[in-house]
Formats: sequence, C-alpha cells, structure tokens
Amino acid sequence: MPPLAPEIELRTSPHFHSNRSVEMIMRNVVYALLPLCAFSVWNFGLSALALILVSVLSCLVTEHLFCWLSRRKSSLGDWSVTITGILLALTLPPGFPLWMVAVGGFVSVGLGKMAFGGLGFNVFNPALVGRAFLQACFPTAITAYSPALAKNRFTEFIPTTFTPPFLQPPPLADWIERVRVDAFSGATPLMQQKFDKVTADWQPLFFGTVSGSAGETPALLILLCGAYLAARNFMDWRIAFSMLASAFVSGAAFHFLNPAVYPHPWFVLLSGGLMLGAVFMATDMVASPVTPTGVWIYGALMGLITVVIRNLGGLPEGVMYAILLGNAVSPLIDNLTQPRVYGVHPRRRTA
Amino acid sequence: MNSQAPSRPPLSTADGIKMVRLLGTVSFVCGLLIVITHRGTLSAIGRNQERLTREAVAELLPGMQRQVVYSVHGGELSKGEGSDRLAGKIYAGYDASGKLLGLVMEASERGYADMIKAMYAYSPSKRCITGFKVLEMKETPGLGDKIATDKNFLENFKQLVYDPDHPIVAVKAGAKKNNWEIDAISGATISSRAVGRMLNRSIREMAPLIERNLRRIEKGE
Amino acid sequence: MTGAHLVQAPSPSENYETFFNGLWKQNPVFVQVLGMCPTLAVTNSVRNALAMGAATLFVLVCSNMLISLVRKRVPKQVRIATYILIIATFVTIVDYLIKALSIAVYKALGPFIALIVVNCMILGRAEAFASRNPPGKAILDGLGMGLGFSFALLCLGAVREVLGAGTFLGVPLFGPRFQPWVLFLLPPGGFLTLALWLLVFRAWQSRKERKQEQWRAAA
Amino acid sequence: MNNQSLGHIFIDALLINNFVLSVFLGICPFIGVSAKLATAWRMGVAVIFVTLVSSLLAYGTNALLVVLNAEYLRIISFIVIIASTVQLVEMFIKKTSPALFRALGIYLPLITTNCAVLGVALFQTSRQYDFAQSVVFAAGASFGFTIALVLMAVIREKLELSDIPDTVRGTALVLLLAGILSLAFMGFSGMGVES
Amino acid sequence: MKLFGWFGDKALHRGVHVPECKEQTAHLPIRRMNFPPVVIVPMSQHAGTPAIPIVKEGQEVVRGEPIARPDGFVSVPMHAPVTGKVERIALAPSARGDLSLAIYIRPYPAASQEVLYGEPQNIDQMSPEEIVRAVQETGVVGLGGAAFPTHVKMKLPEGRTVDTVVVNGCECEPYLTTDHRVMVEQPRAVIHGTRIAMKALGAPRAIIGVEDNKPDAIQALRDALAAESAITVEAVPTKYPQGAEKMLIEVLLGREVPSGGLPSEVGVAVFNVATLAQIGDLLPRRQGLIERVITIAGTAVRKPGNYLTVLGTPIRWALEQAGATEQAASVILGGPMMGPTISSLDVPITKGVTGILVMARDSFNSRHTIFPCIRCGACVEVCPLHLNPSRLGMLARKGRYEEMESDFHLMDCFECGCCSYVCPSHIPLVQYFRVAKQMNRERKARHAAASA
Repeated sequence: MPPLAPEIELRTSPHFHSNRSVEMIMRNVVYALLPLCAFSVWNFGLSALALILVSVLSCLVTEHLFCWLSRRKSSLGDWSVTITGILLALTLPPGFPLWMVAVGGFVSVGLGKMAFGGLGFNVFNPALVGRAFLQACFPTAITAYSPALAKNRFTEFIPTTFTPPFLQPPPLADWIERVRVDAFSGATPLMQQKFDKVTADWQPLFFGTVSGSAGETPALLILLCGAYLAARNFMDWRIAFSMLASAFVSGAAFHFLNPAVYPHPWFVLLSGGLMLGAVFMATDMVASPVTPTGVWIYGALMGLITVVIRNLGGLPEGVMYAILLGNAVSPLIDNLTQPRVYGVHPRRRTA
Repeated sequence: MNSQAPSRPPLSTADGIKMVRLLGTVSFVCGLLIVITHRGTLSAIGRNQERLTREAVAELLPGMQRQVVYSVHGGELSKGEGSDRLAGKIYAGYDASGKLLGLVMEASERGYADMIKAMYAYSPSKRCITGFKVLEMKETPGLGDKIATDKNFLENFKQLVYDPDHPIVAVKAGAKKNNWEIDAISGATISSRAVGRMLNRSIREMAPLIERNLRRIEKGE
Repeated sequence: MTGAHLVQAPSPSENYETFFNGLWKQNPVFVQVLGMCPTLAVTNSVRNALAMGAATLFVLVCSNMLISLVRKRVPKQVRIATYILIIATFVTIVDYLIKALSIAVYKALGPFIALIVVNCMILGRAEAFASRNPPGKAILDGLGMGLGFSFALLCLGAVREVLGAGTFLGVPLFGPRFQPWVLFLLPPGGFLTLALWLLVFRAWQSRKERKQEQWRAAA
Repeated sequence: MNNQSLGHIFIDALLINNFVLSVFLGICPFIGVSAKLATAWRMGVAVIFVTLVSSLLAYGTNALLVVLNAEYLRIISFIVIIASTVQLVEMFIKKTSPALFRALGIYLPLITTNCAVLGVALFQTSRQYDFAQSVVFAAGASFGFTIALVLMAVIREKLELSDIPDTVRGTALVLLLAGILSLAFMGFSGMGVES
Repeated sequence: MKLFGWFGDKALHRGVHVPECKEQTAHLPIRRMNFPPVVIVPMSQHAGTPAIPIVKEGQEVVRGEPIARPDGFVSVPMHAPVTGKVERIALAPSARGDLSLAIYIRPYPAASQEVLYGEPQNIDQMSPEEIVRAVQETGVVGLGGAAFPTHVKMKLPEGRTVDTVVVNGCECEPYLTTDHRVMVEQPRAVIHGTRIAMKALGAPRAIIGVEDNKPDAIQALRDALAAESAITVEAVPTKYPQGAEKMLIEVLLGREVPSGGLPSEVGVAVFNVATLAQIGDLLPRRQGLIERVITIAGTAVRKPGNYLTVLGTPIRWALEQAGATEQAASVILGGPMMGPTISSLDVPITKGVTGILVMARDSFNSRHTIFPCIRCGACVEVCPLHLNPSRLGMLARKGRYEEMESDFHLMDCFECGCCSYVCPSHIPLVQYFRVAKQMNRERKARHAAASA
C-alpha cells in the first residue's frame, strides 16, 4: 500500500466535528435580526433605515480599525460585530442623531469589545455598553422619541436624524405635531405608564405599532425570531425564558401589591425593550454564564432587576442596566454554579 | 502602609518618656497651628456664610433692605440664629419702609440623583410662593439640572398659590391649568416632581406656624 | 496600595531632579497611580481640579517640611502616628482656609478636602522622602509631587469640563448649540477619562522606549 | 436633622451612590486588591468590620466634639479613631479567631488609608445622620464597597483568561471596567423616588 | 441543549449524537485475514507491566504457545499467533510512537495453523481464584480499546463485592462494528464468558447493555439466552459516549462511580462483549489470545469489513489486504472520536486495536480556523462527566495546568471528545487536556525527583 507517504494527515481525535461554527451561529443571529430591522423601517420610516446602516457601518469600521491597529487579521468575517451594530441601532430612538450613533458604534466596539481582546473576551454586551454610554452622554437626545407610523415617514427623515456633528438635535415637538396620526405626545408607552400611570392596550404593544426604540416594539416578531434561533439551537432559550418569566412574576407581585401604581405583568412583558433584551441581548453567549444552573439564575436575576428599576427606579426602562449588571455578575454566577462533576461527592465548590 | 514594621523592640522607660515628649510637642505645635487658623478664619467664614444666605435671600426678595432670621424649635418661632444649628430657619425680608416683603425658607427633597436643597420665598399676605432657588443638587446635567436654570420652569414660582385644599404638584409640561400646579420640564419629570413635593411638604409644615406668628414677623420681633 | 512605589526614593543628586521627578517621571497619578479618589471625584470641572490640586500641594509642602524638620527626633515606633497627626493638622488648616476664601469651592469639594488625610501620596512622600531628606529638598519634593498631582488633576478636569459641559473654567467654548457629553461629568466619565489618560501616557512611554531601543540598537 | 428613612440610606449607599463606583471612595484598594476573588472577599469583610466599628466611634466622638465646641479637631480625631479601630480590630480578631486573623491580617493595616472608612465618618457627620442612620449608612457603604470589589475581582479573574491587548492591561483596564460598572450602576439612580 | 429533555430514564443525558457511519461494515460477517509475512508481538500490548519473553531468537514456536510470561499480577502472557520461527527479539515502533520490545515471528508458509496448544478444563469445578489465574493465562485484556488485563478486574480487593456484571456491547464509536459482529455471530461465547465473569466475581446477575442501533445483536443475544434469568439484555438509546464504563453504569444502574475510583466501589464490574466472548471461547480450552476481530473501514478503503486478524499483523499488511485506495491520507487506530492517527504503517495490530480507519483527504470537516471561546456552553452541555471544558480550555490556553487539575477535575476527563466535537469555535479542547495532563504528570515527576 504505497500512499500515505508524501502528505500524511496527522490530526488529534476527535476527528469528527459537528458542522456548527461561530461564523454560522453569528450569521444566523443576523438573519434573525433582519425581520426586526425591516419592521423597524416600516414602523419608523427612512430614519430607522439610516440609523441601522450608520450603526452597523460605524461598528464595522471600528472593528476593522482596531484589528489594523493591533496588527491582527480583520475579524469582520465572524459576523459578530454586525450583530453588535444592528442591536445598538435597534435600542436607539429612531430619530437619534446619526453622529451620536456613530459615537455609540465606536464606543460599543472599542470600549465594549476590542479593549478586552475582541470576540469571546468581552465582559459586557458591547451593544449595551455603547447604549449605556450614549444614555449617560446624551440623556436628552436618547429620550426624544418619535411616533410610530408617522405620515410621510417614507419620504422625509425625522429632523433630528441629520443633526450636524457635535451639535444638539433640534426639538421635535413641532414636527411630531405635524406628522402624528394619534395622540402621541413624545412619550413611549413605558414613559406614559411611569409618569402618568396610563397603561397602553396590549394589541399595539404586541404587534409593535407603538413608539419606542427602533427595534424594541414588535413583541410578537421578536418572539418569532427568537423561536427560530432557539429551535436551531443558536440561542440559549433558558436565559430568555427565565428572564421573561422572572420579570412576569416579579411584575405580578408589584402589580398585586399596588395595582394603581404598578402596571399589569402583561404590560411589563410586552412594553419597552424587555423582549428584545431578553431574546437577543441577555443571551449574548460571551457575557453570560456557561453552567446549566447558572443560566437560570442569570436570567431570573436580570428579570428581577428590570422590574425593580422600572417600578422603583428613576428611569422608565431598566432592561439595559439589568443586562449590564447581569453581565457583571455572570462570572460570579459561573464560579458559584460549577457543575457537580460526575462522581464527586459531596458537592464541592470551586472558587 | 506595609512599610510599618510589625515587630517592635521592647521600650525602656527613657524611650517612652522621649516618645511622649515628642508626641506632646508635635501635638502642641499642631494644636497651635489649628487653633490659630481656626481663630484667624472664624470671622471670614462667618461673613462668607452670612453673605451667601443674604445674597440668596435678597435674590428671592428683590428690594429687600433688612433681614431678620427666625429659627424654628418644636413648632415655635424664636428670633435669631439660635444655638441649635440644625433647626429650621425662616428669613424675613423687609423693604426700606420696614414693610414685610416675604419670607424665605429652606427645603430639601430627594431628587433623581441625590438630595435637592433649595430656598423659596413665600408671601404670607398673598399666600403664594414668589420665588425659588436651588442651592445644591446633583441632578443629571443637561436634563434634571434645568430645575435651577430653565426660565420657563422658574416662571412657575413667580406666583404659585398655596391652597390648603390642593397640594402643590408638578404636572406634565404644558399641562398646567391651576395656579397651584407646576409645569414640569419635559424629560426631567422626576426632578420637577421632586421640586413640587419639596415645596408642598415644606409649605404645609410652615404655613400654620407663619399664620400664627404673622403679627410678630411683620413687626420684625 | 502600590507599596513598591512608596519606598522608591528619587535620586538625590540634584534639586532640579528632585523637583521634576514628581512633576513628570514619577507623576503620582499617571505613573504611580496614587491618590485616585480625589483625582476621580473632584475633576468634573477645571476650577475644582485646580482648587483640589492647590489644597493638596499646600498640605504636601507643609507636611513635608514639618516632617523633615522633626525627622531626626521621631522614634521609629511612632513615626506613622506622627506623620498622620501632622498631615491631619495641615488638612484641617486647609479646610478652614478654603472655607474662609470661598464657600462655593468648599461646597464643591465637600468632604474630599478632609479626605486629603488619607491620600496615600502624601503619607508616601512623608515616609519615602521627607523623613530622609533635609527640609529644603523635602519642600522641593513636595512642590514637584504636588504640582505633578495638580497637573494630572488639570488634565482630567480639562477633558471632563470641555467635553462634559463645553466650557473651560466656566467659559463657554463652542457656542450655544454645542451638545455636551454629559457622561464626562458623571462618575463613569471620571473612570473612563482617567483610563484614557493612562492609555495615552502608556502609549507615549512605550513609544519612547521603542525609540530609545532603536537608538541603542543603531549605536 | 436628616429625615431620610433607614431603607433609603442603606440602598443609597449600597447601590445608588455606591461608594466606589459613584462617590469614588476607596479606589486604591479597589484597584489594588481586586486581582483575586479570595483576597478581594477578605478585604471586603475586613472593611465592613472596621467601617461599622469606626462609624460608631466617630458618631460618639462627633457628639462629644459638638458639646465641647471643638469641631476643628474633627479630622484629626476621626483619623485617630480609624487608626486605633484598625489596631483594636486587629487585636480583637487575633485573640478571638486566629484563623480569621490569618486570613485578614495583612489587609487590616491597609484599611487605615482606605478613604471609604474616613469617608463614612465624614459623610455621616456632614449629613447629620442620627445614630441609627449612621449605622445603617456605614453598613450600606461598606457592603457597597465589598460588592464593587468582589464584582471587579471576579471580572478580573475572568479576564485573566482573555487576550487583553498589552496597552490596556493593568490599571487602565481596571478603570475601564470600573467605568462600565459605574455606567451599569447608574440604572439604580432615582431609585425610591416617587415619580 | 435541546428544547425538550429526555424523559426516559435509561439514556445518557449528556453526550452527543454523532454520525454512526456503521452501515459500511455492520452487515458484513467476520472474515479471516491472511497471515502476514511477519508478525510482530510487542511485549506491552496492555495496560500494566510488559511481559517478559521466554523464547529465544531462532526458536520455533507453535501457534498458541506462550512466548512471554507476565511480569507480576498486572501483566499478561503473550502467545505465539502463528506457527513459525522467532526471527528476532528487538525494539519495535508502537502506535503510540515510542519503541517497545517485540518478538518478530516469521510464519512457516506451509505449516498447519490449527491451534494445537491447550487442553480442556472444567470451569464449573474451578474456584474464583483459579478462574482469575486461568484468565490471566489466556492473556486476555480489555478488547474494547483500554487493554486493561481482564483478570485484574475479576479479582476484587478485600471486603468488596460486586452485585452486577455489566457487559458493554454499546460500541458507540462511529464506524466500528467488531463488537456488533461478535454479538451477532458468537452470542453463546459472549454469554459463556459472562457466566465465567459472574462466577469469578460472585455476582448474582449480569446485564448486557447494547445500543438500540444494533437490533440484530440484541435479538441474537436474547435468543441465545433462552429462559435464563440472571443475565438480561438491555437496549439503550444510541448516544456517544455510552460505551464508556462509567456512563454505561450510570445509564443501566443509575449508580455513579466515585471520581478517581473503580466501578467495583459501587458493586459493578464492566467487561467488553468481545473480551467476554474471547474468555468464553478460550478458557474452556485453556488457550491463549492470539487473534481478534478488527473493523477496517473508512472513506479510502475498497474492501471494508470485519477481519479476524492475528495479533501482531503489521497495519500495512492489513491495509493491503483490505485494499486502501490512492486517496488514503490518514489512518486512525480505533474510532474517529478517540482514536489517534498514526504516522507509521509498520506498527502491529495489538490486543487493544478495535479497528483501523483509512480516510481520504478532507473526509472530516476539520480544516477550520480556531476562534476564541464564545462561551456558548455547548461543551458543558455535552460533557458526560459534567466537567466545564470551556473553562478548562481557557485555563489550558494560558498554561494554568495545575489549576485545571486542582479546581476543575482535569484528571476525571477520559478524552471522549464530545466537547471538541460540538465546539463551534473549533477549539481542540481534548488535545489541550492531553497536553495539560502530560504537563502535570511531568511536573509531579519532577517534584517527586526533587523531593527524593
């Protein structure tokens, strides 16, 4: 038998390999996000499109820049930075000034990801680091929401979109007055609930035809996209499920203590960024625990913090902070919930 | 400090006396320095503090010529700063003719970030708040901190009625209908409402006391 | 708590060197990473940063001088206690002085003036330098370190005020429509700005080292 | 007199105005002792211990100083109190629990220059907290310190396994993390304020 | 992680479903392979101390005759696989890569290869001790791949009892079908061997665990059992690595072998079916182990199948017989999940070789870039020992080997390969662990040397 000699293949076992890869997982998450982007554009118009494009572009450019600076191969091919870009855009108000979006993209990738060594090493969800930065930096601009299904949304941009760099966005009130189709006053359902105790109907919340951040409104669509990812095992459904369940339960507890002040748990579940956060951001693999018990605790913790911030805190929305805090606690959860190794009695913890 | 040696050699009595003497000397010098500074700066500090409140009061009561301080002790009013520096204070301001212009009081309330401390002017005759000034706060710059600067917001306090039947309250921006309501700053609902609550609580506590002692205050006794 | 730095006595050859050591080469903030708390807490405006820098400078110079004067008489056992006593004295003095000079600055700095007592930089200089050198040099060291500290505070304060409020020493720089980056006035901004400065400093130093190496290699 | 409720004071010191992440107290140990979880945890416990004791003593001392009208001695007496508290706690632990002493021993002297401890004493005085408020405040502040320290330690342990770029390694990385943590803790601001 | 858990109790909860690839050879009856021109019998074909040759160069040996004696208890004798002449006794390369002492025998082309050596013995009259000794005489070791001397397993430490003998017929490695064919073709030998093992251990019952992808084997065994009650055949759902002894015990009996311990600590002894078939076959005739069944399969082989091969057959010869094609680029000894690739074809087939896979280039999608761990947790989900391969891998990357052992149970890992199989970042986790274990062993040896 003469072959084998010239170029023999020496590998280490296992020689078999499942056909899943990082690139494939990330690409599928991008696929799952595309319907949300499409809905966002339909709901908010051209500005949402510009928002998403600029966000993705700035993330891509930043990642490329950092790879170049550290003399590494460009890591754009693994799609993860595209996810960051899309997620960042989906959490911003549709008319958010584009120059601020670009800042957010830069901070997301630069501070949230590349500073820690890139894919796999980020402690926090990069998109949310960027979002939190923007929220703290530009508190006025990030709470300037525009109405859903505005007139002329496919023919004109929201006036704040093209704010010149480093300048404040113009006030939106007059424009809203002109384009709105309902009694929209510049407040999202969450803000109305928080400050005026007006709870929105469930249908618009469920189908997403309300004001809010670009991609957080369509609860149903988010669930469907999440279901696709969960079914193909590209996402840890347990995190999303436990986060939503815990938010529901704690929301219910608050509601039944004081129904006049605290919203119904269904409202908690459907409003704001909870769905988007639970399905697409809390499940960020890199920043969440790996242990089977850990993921349940992690999700439950984030759900609880979300509701506590929403109901007791000063802000109408707490999902972003809840997930960032969850990310911060996740190594601790990981340490405390190391799986009990087969055959090791009694349960021993490793710190 | 890790350079501190943990093990100490046994000390003789002479060493001990030397150490005590040294520490005594150092303490003496230090004490001297502190006392000198304290004495030297005492009057300046007092003047500074007085000027600060005086300026604030004068700003809230335009045209004020004379100021009388009252302190509140257990529901009773007494003239002067009093010894208890924790007691609430009322600054009464008079114009050149000696007529009472109004009263200035301090109030505080938890805001978005930390305590908001403010002063406000109250006119007992008109039964309304006539001025408002934030002294200390840590509200979000550019958002909540507008309670100190926003012209429209401060406009609310030019004539904010104290009505025992209606609490002073901040309502949504542009929704003010009654003169006991405050138009909130849009986007800074929490800070605006904190101001409303602060005024409401303070005025409700103080108004009866002022009513009771109005005569005295008008005369400046 | 970087104890290693505390015992690093500067080379005593020249007064000039003593002075500039603290200002640049051994900058307490950027190089030794000491005195972080005030560095972060009071640098949200240039004015506060300068006031804090001046207060620290004052305490540092005075305590260095006094400690240097008594250095030969202090027994080892009560060394630290004496230093703390002396430092606390000058902190109290500066506390009253600021209160007398400007209530506004006093209110802005708050308890951080009193906290100069536990600024490890001051105790560190007392232990590492003032207790081993004559008063003249100790004062120079205090001046150098204090100015280095103030310089670092100014660096932070400038970035934070210019970006966070669009002003420098309260003077608007960019006109009314400038969008301030509020974050830089808030606590996270303090951390991030300092991190940024450290990165800049690090990058600058490593570039210098690289150049020196190249130079050496060429020679 | 300060009329805040005890719960508010506790939550405020613990989360909303976390001593490390938003008041910037105790940064030195936060940077220096947060490399390993085990040490961070022990440092945290030691700080809780010392803070509670020194807060009580500072409360009493301050009352005495006010009576004597000698408030200009406040800074000096506080720092003396803290230094002696550290000594006392050290001796006490050494006597009662040598095991605990071995674990905490080297951290205790470091606490003397931890500005969080002095900060608690100064804040409780300047905010005019009464006795119960002071205790609760000290507990909240020191727990908050420990939480921040432990979180930072686990994150840093995790990052030890990462490919951190060389430029970022070290103090800059800790500060970046602290910045993001501080951003995350901003979510708690306004907590407990009626809206 | 799956959306729906497995609610059936008799199944492995962790592990992976790998492509089985058994259809290539599962239906092919066992065929005898021609004798090679020379057989190489290494003295160390088993775990334990190597055997000691008792023949001299130039000596004639008869097929089945002992040619090496065991060195101590944890060792087995070797028997001449062929009738022929001892050509030389020298160091020979082994599949592990190192050299070990081996006896080269050149078969006589014309000699009868009937096994004449050995005499019948009545097992029913033997005591357990005698059985253990007799089993050692046969030279049988674990034929499932571990090659641990079987008689050692049959000898219990003082005060320990075994209530169940588990017979491992899972054969969960893809491609391999030797155990499958043995069960189908020699069910009686399997059962006979099982009875011997039960007798030696004093175990009242035995369970033969067979994965449910081998229904014909299950049927054959059940048919051979008739109304017997002490031995049962259990079908278990197919999943890798169910053939690992700890896993099989957990699946069949719900017992957990302590970390670092032996199955006998929970009253169980596990034997591979092929091992017991050999014992059942050899012991009554008092013969030695001289041949075994191996699967030759893969993408680059013309005549895949199950071959009855004399031990010591060089792999090159075996591949020539099975007809490796021009595309052959790699040869794997054993299954694709745990078997190593070999660099030389001139190593002999030993007692522990279950199969030879001849693979064409790029048969496995193994040419991926390695990404950093994205902490997806897939490896944690599949690790049958509930280890944390993700963390272990990250520690290994940073060279923190001691921590892996002290805090994360590195030594429990038996390198089944599930973690590497599922890793979407294509991190060669198992390889990392092998290196880590080796480094730890070397470090300990250094310490021992230093302290001595």
